[in-house]
This record gives sequence, C-alpha cells and structure tokens, in this order.
Amino acid sequence: MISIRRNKLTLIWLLLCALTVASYLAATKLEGATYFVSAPITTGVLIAALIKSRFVMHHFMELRAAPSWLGGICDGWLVVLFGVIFVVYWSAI
Amino acid sequence: MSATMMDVSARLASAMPTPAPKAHIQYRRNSKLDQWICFWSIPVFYVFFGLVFVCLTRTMPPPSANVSQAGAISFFQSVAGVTNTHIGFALLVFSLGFYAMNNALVVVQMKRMEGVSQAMAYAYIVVLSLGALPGCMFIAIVYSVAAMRPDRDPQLVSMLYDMGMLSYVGSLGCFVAQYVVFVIAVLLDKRRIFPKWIAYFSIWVIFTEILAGPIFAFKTGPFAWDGAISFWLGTVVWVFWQFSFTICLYKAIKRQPLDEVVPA
Amino acid sequence: MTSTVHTAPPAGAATAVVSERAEPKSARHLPGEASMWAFVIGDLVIFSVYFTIYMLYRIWNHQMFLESQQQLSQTLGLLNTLLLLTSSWFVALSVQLARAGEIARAARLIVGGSACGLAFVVVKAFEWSDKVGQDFVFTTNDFFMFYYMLTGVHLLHVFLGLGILLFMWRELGTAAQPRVAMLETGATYWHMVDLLWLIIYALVYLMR
Amino acid sequence: MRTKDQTISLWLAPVTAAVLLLAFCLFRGFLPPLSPAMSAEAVASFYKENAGWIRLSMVIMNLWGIMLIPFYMVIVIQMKRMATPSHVFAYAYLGAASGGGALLALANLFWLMAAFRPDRGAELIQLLNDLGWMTFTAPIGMIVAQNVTLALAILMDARPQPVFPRWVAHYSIVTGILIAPGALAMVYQSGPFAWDGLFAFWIRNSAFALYIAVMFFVVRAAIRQQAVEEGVPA
Repeated sequence: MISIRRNKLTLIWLLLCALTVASYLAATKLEGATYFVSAPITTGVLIAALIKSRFVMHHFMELRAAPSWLGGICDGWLVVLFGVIFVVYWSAI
Repeated sequence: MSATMMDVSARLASAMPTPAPKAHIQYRRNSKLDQWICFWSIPVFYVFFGLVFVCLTRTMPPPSANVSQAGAISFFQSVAGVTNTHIGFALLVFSLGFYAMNNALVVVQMKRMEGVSQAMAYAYIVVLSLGALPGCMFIAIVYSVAAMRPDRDPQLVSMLYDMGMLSYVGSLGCFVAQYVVFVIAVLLDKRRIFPKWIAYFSIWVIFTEILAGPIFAFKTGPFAWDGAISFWLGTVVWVFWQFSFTICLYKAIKRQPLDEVVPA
Repeated sequence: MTSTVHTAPPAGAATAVVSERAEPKSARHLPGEASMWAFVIGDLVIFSVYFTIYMLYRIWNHQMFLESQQQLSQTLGLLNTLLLLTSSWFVALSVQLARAGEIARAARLIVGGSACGLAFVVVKAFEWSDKVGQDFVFTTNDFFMFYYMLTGVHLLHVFLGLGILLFMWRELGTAAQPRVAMLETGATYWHMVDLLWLIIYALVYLMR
Repeated sequence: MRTKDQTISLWLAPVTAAVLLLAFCLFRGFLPPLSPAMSAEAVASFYKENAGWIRLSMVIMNLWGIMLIPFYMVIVIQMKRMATPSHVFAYAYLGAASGGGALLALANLFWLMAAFRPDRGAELIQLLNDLGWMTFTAPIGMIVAQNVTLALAILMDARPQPVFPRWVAHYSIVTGILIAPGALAMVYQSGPFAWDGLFAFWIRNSAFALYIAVMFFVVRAAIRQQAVEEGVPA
C-alpha cells in the first residue's frame, strides 16, 4: 500500500502551496493598499511561478521519468516564455 | 475510359476471394478514383481561396475594424477601382463548389470508422453546408454589392463593410460544431482512420474559434476582427490544422483497402 | 460490413502500451499518449502567445492595469490556485496508485480531484458575478478584457478537463484492468490546466 | 417498397417547377429583369408600385421554392445506387444542394424585405434589391458543383446497365457551363453578364429550367429501373 503522507508528491504539493501563499503575501501585504509598479514583487512572484511550473511539469506530469527530449522541450518552453515575460516587463521600467 | 475501368474491375473481381452477392457490387471496388478527384479539389479550392481573399479582394488579412465611413468607402474604391473585388468574389462563388467535394470526402472516410455511428458523418456535412453561407458566401455577396456602388449613402457602405467582415471572421458556430463532431468521431473510432493527434489539434482550433467571439464587441486591440488573437493567432492555428488534416486525409484514403465496402 | 472487421487493429494501441508498462522497466517512459503531449505543447505555445500579447498591452498602459488589478479579489485568486494545486496532487497520486494496482483508492482520489476542480468553477463563477455586479465587464478596459479572456479560456479547459476526469473515474470504476496509459493521458491534460493557471495567476493577479 | 417516396418526390419536381414559374411571371421584376443601372429612386418607385405583386410572387417562391430539395435527394439516392468506387459524389451533391437551397431562400427574403416598407429611403430599397439580385444570380458554385459531381458519378458508374445514361453526364456539364457565367454578375453592371443580361439572366435561368425538366424524365427512368431490379412495382 502506497502511503500518501510519506510520498514525494505530497512534499511537492506542500512546497507548491507554500510558494503560492508566499507570493500571495508578498504581493498583497508588503507594500500597502495601493498597487504600484514594483520590480522586486514582480520578479519574486514570477520566479515563484517559474519554480512552481517546473515542479508541476517535472513531478506531476512526470517529466523527470520521461524521455529527455520531452523534458528538454518543456524546459525550453519555460525558459522562452518567462524570458519573454521578463524582457517585456523590464523593457518598460 | 469506362471500358478500361470495367476491364480493371473485372480483373480485380476475379482476383478477389469473396464472392460478390450482386453483379454490380464488384465493379465499385475497383479504384479510389472518385475519392482522389475530391482530394485534389482541396488544394485547388484553397489556392482559389488564398488568391481571392489574400491577393484580389484584400480581405485577408482583414482591413481595419476601426474605420470611419469614409474609410470604408475608400476601401471599396481603392480595391474595387481595379475590379479586384468583383473578379475575386466571382471566382470565389465559382470555386465554392469544390468545398462541397472536400467535405463529402471527409464524410466517406468518417463512414469507414468503427465504433461511431454515421450520425457524426452526417452532422459533419450538414454543418459545413450550412457554414458555407455565413462563413464564405455572405461576404462575397455583400462586398460585391458594396463595391458595385461605392457612391451609395456612406452609412450603407460602412454597414456593408461591417456585415461582410463580421460574417466572414465571426461565423463561428458552424465550424465549432464541425470540429466537435470530428473530435468525437476520431476519438471513438476504433479503426484509427484518422490519428488521435488530429483530434487533439482540432481542440486548439475550437478554442481559437471561441476567442474570435469577442470581435463583435471590439473595434481595436487583440480582439478586433483584424486583431492579434481573434484573427492572427486563430488563422495561424487553423492553417496549421488544415495542413495536418489534409495530410491525414491523404493517408486515410491511401490506406483504404481497395476491396473495402464502406457502409451506405 | 464484415470485410471491415479484419482490417481493424487486433486490440488497440493503448493496451499494447499497458502490457509494456506492466513489466519492470528501467528505461525512460513517456507518460500517456505521445499525441496528448503534442496537444499539450501546442496548447502551451498558443497560451504563450496570449501571455506575450497580454504583457505588451500591460506595459503600454501599466498604471491602468495596476489600478484595475486592484479591483480583483486576491483571496479568491489564492483560493482557486490552492484548489487546482490540490486537485492536481490528487490526480497525480491517483495515477501512482493505479499503477500499483490500488484501483479503489485511485478512484477515490479522482473523485477528490474532480471535487476540487468543481470547487474551482464555483469560485470562478462567484468571482465573475461579483465583478460583473461591480460593473467590471469584458469591455470595461483592456485589463478586464484580458482578465475575462484568459480566465475564460482557461475555464473552458477546466470544463474539458472535468469531462476527462469523469472518463478516468469510469475507467477505474468499470474496467477490469484499467488502462494506465489512458489515465496518464488524462492526468497530463489536467496538470497542464493547473500549470496554465499558475502562470495566469502570477500574470493577472500578482505581478505589479 | 423503396421507390414510392422517390416517385412522389419526383412528381413534386414538376409541381415545384410550375409554382416557381408562376412566381417568376408574377414578379414584375423578372420580365424583364430589373437593370442594375436603375437609379435608387426608380427602384424605390418600382417597389412602391408593384408591392402587392412582389409580395404575392415572393411569398409563393418562399413557400414552395425549396420543394425542389426532395427531387435532388432522389438524385442522391440514385447516385448511391451507381457502381462508383465510393459514394463521395453523392454526398458532395447533397451538400451542394443544401447550400444552394439556402441561397435561394435568402435572395427571396431580401426581395420581400424590400417590398415590406417601400416608403423607406430609396437608397435602402435599392440596397435590399441589390442584395436580392446578387444572391439570386451570382453564387452559382453550388449548382455547378451539383452538376459536375453528378456528371463524374455517371461517368464512373461501372454498372452494365448504368443508372443514368451517359449523355446525362455531358448534358449536366453543358448546363453547368451555361449557368457558370452567373458569377460574372459580380463583375459587370451592364452588358450580357450583368444580372439582367443575356448570359447571367436569360441563358442561366432557362438552362436551369430545361435541366430540371430533362432530369425529371431521366430520374423517372432510373426509379423504374430500380423498381424492376428490386422487384417492386414503381
């Protein structure tokens, strides 16, 4: 019988939730009531999102056990997408 | 021509182990000539389609959705001045007949599927016969009428301009229904007449079709009828799909055994 | 009619994959069907185009986006993210259990995953109706246009995913030997829905 | 017993043809056809003066024009009897027939709308009139496709006793060629290819009418042949 409590997936899930709550707190509690342009917050939540995406792909979608070309494509996609997002964001600040 | 066909069929019939119940049935098993004719009507149709919409009438990529009445008039005058709109749409209404042949081909292949009733095949041809009118024919009629008299009341020219583009880019339901019917049939088909991935690709097209819905609410931005999401992304995905689909269709006909009897 | 039968593949490709999986194998294994992965990658590319266009419109009118963003309910956004993460976790566990032959537990986890997915839909419906009640609609401004479009097209993916989860549940409940490849295929789709939401959440709700 | 409905549908064709001919004669805009060169005021006053006749004729066409479809479907059924490699042409014919029917219904509605409130602005009446004529005359692709697919199916029919005789194929093609210049009504506003011209109106419509008349006899023979083959009284 596979244990859910002592399972790597559960650990990953806890990490994902922790990162989510942390980004939520960072975005809503750090800088007062009015939203304004904030590169540190943006960078933080985007990096958190990148890590979370990678976790979901790697562990939930089981890319860690998949043929490496598929993992390569998916990691490449993440790099390109977040690269574009960062470049667009930073180009405006 | 008929003599050679009967000759071939007779040879094939004698080579076949199964006895045919009726004399005429053995003749129909001799070739896939009719399907190949219909298949090659697909590139012919899309060459016409591209020629008409991209080169002649300049409706693809679409003219701006954010134009004044004067802008609409000048669109028809500039393009219509050289009678391109007229000739383009005359070619289109002529070539639309090929479209019926394309769709019939898909029906025949869908009827070969196993584990799917023929309801999906019939639904496919009905939604596309319907869709040809709002999706293709209507802009041809409306734009020829507009280009015919650009000196009409500017309000009317502007209305015709909108009517044409909204029907051409915004006729969604018939095509969503086409893809949904196709996805259901392909995924349930036990014979894999079409590969599963073309069904999955069709799901992209469904989503991009849905995202053309907002063209009725926006005149500028990504959701205008000439917008980045509603038009450009949707068109790129659709062109990719159409290529893949045509290849799948080609392979499906190619793989069909000569002696196979497709259910009537 | 009968002549068509013998041309059909003997048992279907999916079962072949299962029997391959049943024997212990150290080699790397593609979870689910390759065609689903083609779909997932294409869908991710399509969404990347949406995200890029969103980012461009955002920097072109940064202040307005921030002001509009402030009208969103951050709590509901957080709740929905946690719901989808939990749902994904359930489904991932379910596939793991199904592979080990614990079919009943796997089926229960699928039910849990679907319940979280449904809760996501309910929260989303509540959030949308709340926004519409405050007169923030699709045409209000560019931010709300993207907000409704991105969350809306994602919601359609959720609906499709809930349908797929239903099929997975049926497979676990009725099939004598559930096809693991089919479960993996469905789970891959569902995790993609989760993945897309994580990015939408960061782009639409959180970033400043 | 599979030919009775076909025989009834077959006889619906001359009835429909008669009704369409009646509507055609009652619509003052057909004999002679309205010219695209007419000014907006002339078109508006035409609709004002003839509103009653236009409504009568177009309502008749509205009610009975689509009744040609059962006849077309008999042709589809006969095409499926042919010993062609597949039924692909029959389905193409079916799809094209439904597309063509939708266009006739739409053209008819434009004319009826123009006649509904003839005291509307002249430009609006002219617009509806233009739309009606363009929809009626120009989109010939569907009819041509019907004729071409039927012709191809007949040519490939490998039965020793073909369902339709081979000359029907050639005749269908010729009719298709005679109808095709209707599309040029989108290009020309005057001359033989305008919607009131020799080719786009007179030849196109007469070729179509004659074709339906000839096909009536051809289809009747095919149904009889089917009845004999299946041992059923026609």
